[in-house]
Parts: sequence; structure tokens; C-alpha cells
Amino acid sequence: MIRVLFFGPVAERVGKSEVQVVFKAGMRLLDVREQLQVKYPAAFEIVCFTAVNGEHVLDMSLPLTEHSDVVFMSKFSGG
Amino acid sequence: MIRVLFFGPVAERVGKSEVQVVFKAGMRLLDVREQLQVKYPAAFEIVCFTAVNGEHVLDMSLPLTEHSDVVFMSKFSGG
Amino acid sequence: MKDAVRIQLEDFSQDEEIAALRASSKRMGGIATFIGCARDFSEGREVTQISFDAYGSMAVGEMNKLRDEATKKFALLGVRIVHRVGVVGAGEQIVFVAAGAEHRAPALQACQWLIDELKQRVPIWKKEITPQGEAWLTPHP
Amino acid sequence: MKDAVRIQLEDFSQDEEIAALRASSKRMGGIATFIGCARDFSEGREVTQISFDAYGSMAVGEMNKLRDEATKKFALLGVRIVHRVGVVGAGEQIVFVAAGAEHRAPALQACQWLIDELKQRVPIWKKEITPQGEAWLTPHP
Repeated sequence: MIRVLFFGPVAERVGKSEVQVVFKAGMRLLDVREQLQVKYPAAFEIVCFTAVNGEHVLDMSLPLTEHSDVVFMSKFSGG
Repeated sequence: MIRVLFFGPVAERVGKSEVQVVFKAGMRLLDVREQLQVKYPAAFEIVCFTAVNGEHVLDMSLPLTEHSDVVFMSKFSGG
Repeated sequence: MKDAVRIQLEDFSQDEEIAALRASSKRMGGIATFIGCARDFSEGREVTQISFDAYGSMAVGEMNKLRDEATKKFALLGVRIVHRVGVVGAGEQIVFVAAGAEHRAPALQACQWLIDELKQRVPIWKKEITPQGEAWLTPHP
Repeated sequence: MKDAVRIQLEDFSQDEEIAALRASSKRMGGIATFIGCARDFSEGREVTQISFDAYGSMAVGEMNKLRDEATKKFALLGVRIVHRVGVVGAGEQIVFVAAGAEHRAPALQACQWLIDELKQRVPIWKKEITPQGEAWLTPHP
């Protein structure tokens, strides 16, 4: 399983703060994004940043491993 | 009388923190400075700023009035 | 001793943070700090409270990276970063950044850099709670 | 309530100063502060204490002018300036400057401006006390 987390405004638009995506061999970050974008289009409108296991990731072709934590995030507004 | 005050390194070189100068009609700031500079040359080597009654003064031709407070100061080093 | 970099629900004390910062070095000649507060007014709306959501582990990870980068970039002797989460009332403190260096210029530059970068990089989100309802804040580009 | 601008023998508390500053406005979104500390080392010499002499009335007058000028220049909501005189031990606090504004950029700019101007304009002098003797500090141009 891939654990996908949502926070703040994205979590509000998704309606929950966590979903599970079944891991498949060869899966890339963009596969997870595409799968969820179809389900939660309003949430993904405001997604700007992606993190895998707590690190910013720009390259959507990044291969995922089983049990990865993926987070799709809107612009930060802390501070 | 004109009261002349010294602080910090200037007071150390003068050897005191206050002297009195007899007021004369028509007296200007530069008259006081010249009179004291002759007496305390080492102190006046490091004088950079002058204040009259608590205000910075650049114009040495400023006429003084009886009971003025005059201060000859070295570069500030607070903060 | 509290961690130099942390997120927490409760308020923080500048005196405590500065004392902890100064304990690390007597070579520190200058300390610059920034405190962000919850304003009671934002873009024409009255704001009574601000609620924060954070991706906690990544937020602390990014804040630690900021600390390490600033320490190298500005030759700092100490850095502290504290960000509150949960609900904060109008007028309350939200974030604290402190940079200590031998001289004042790098301390002041580092403080500004730290708060600017924190806003760009640290996964924390702010919801404004007004008498008319709640709204996640959309940062300006 | 202590004066917002003052010179004093005793140490100061950031918590107290920040609380007093914040009491003046709930519109304050950012507070930048600078604290100058007595270093235990200066230009290769060990320093055990620093002694300050001040032209008190003019120093406070100039500090109040700095406060007024900064308030106008940076549209500040509050300013506090505290400078210690007398003898300060190595590692102790010397000076505190705080600027509060609606947003962070003017607060940070004002804080830097205030400490830079204070050093240029406020008649206070510093004597370093070392194991080898005492010496008035000559500021670099």
C-alpha cells in the first residue's frame, strides 16, 4: 500500500486526510497522482507541491516503493 | 557660565567630566572650543561631534547664550 | 532543555528562547529575532482565531534544514525556530525565529532569510476563523 | 508600564518588552527585534566586562527621535529601544530594539535601520575591561 496524506485546504477538498493506494510493481509518482486527480479534481486544482517520505519531490517520474508516504500539498501559508 | 560636559574617552583625556567657561556677550561655539582645545589638546584629537543643549550642532559659528550646556564628544560606540 | 527547532501547540517565551540561544556561545554579539503574530484583521475581514494544520514530521525536517543552511550561509553561532500549530487567538504569537552571530549584520540578514524561507518551504497551512465563517488562506504568489 | 524608550542600569526582559509592544495593537503581524550582547572576546583580547558611559538626556532624546523617524518611515505600529549603562558582564545583554508592523518586511527593515542609526547617533561610549586593563573602544569608520 501507498499511504497518501492530505493537509489543510487539500484535505478539506478531498474530504479526508488520508487515502490508501494499492502498490503495483513499477509504479511511479505520476501514476498515483493521476489516479487521485480523477477522483478529487477540486483538490488537485490547488496542489502545488509533492513530497515522498517527507522530502520535496519535483520529478513526477520517481519510482515508488511499497509503503511509501506520498503527500500532495497546496501552497504553504505558515509563519 | 557655560557648562561644558565630557563623557567616556574624552572625559578620560580631559581628566574630568565637567568644566565651566565664563560667558561673554557675542560668544560663539568655536570660541569655547578654541579655548578648551588649547588646554586639552589630547582630548580634542578625538572629538568628532558637538552638542549644545542636547542637540547635535554642526555649525561652529553658533552664538551661545548664558547657561548653555556644551558637549564635545568622540565617536559613539554604544549598541 | 527544549529543542532548538520545534512545532508545538502552546505559546513560547522569548526570554526562554534567547537564554537557550545565548547559552550556546559567549562569542555572540548580535541576536536578531522575528515574531509573527495573529492579526485581528486580514484583507478587510475581522479575524478572531487562526487554525494551523501542519505536516509535522516534514515541517520539523524542513525547519532543521533551514537551521543548518542558515548556520553555514551566515556563519551563525545559534538558531532557534518555533512554530505553533492548533488554534491561535487574534493578537497571539505564531512563529519565532532567532539567529545569533558574532556581529549584527549576519544575525539580521539570517533572521530575514529564515522567515522568508520558512514561509516558502515549511508545510504548514493557516485557516482564518472570522465571524462570517472559516477560510484557508491562499498565499499571494 | 516602563517607557518604550529608555536607558537603565539593570537587565531587560524580552517577554516584557514584546508584551508591552503587542499591547499597543492587534494589527501587528510582525515583530523584529535585535539584541546586542557583550562578547567575551574582541579583536583578539579576552573581555570580562564592558562599562558604558552615556550623555543620558541626549541619548534618550536621540532614541526618541529614532523611534519617531522609524515609525513614519516604515509605518510602524510600535517601537521599543532599551540601552543599558554601567557595567555589563561578558555574555550579558546590552541593547534591545524592537519594531512592530502589520507585515514582516517593514518590521525587519526598521529593526536593522534602528540599530544602525542608534550606533551612529546616540551618545553612548563603551569601555572594554580585560585582564590586561581597560580601554575605550574606538569604533571603526
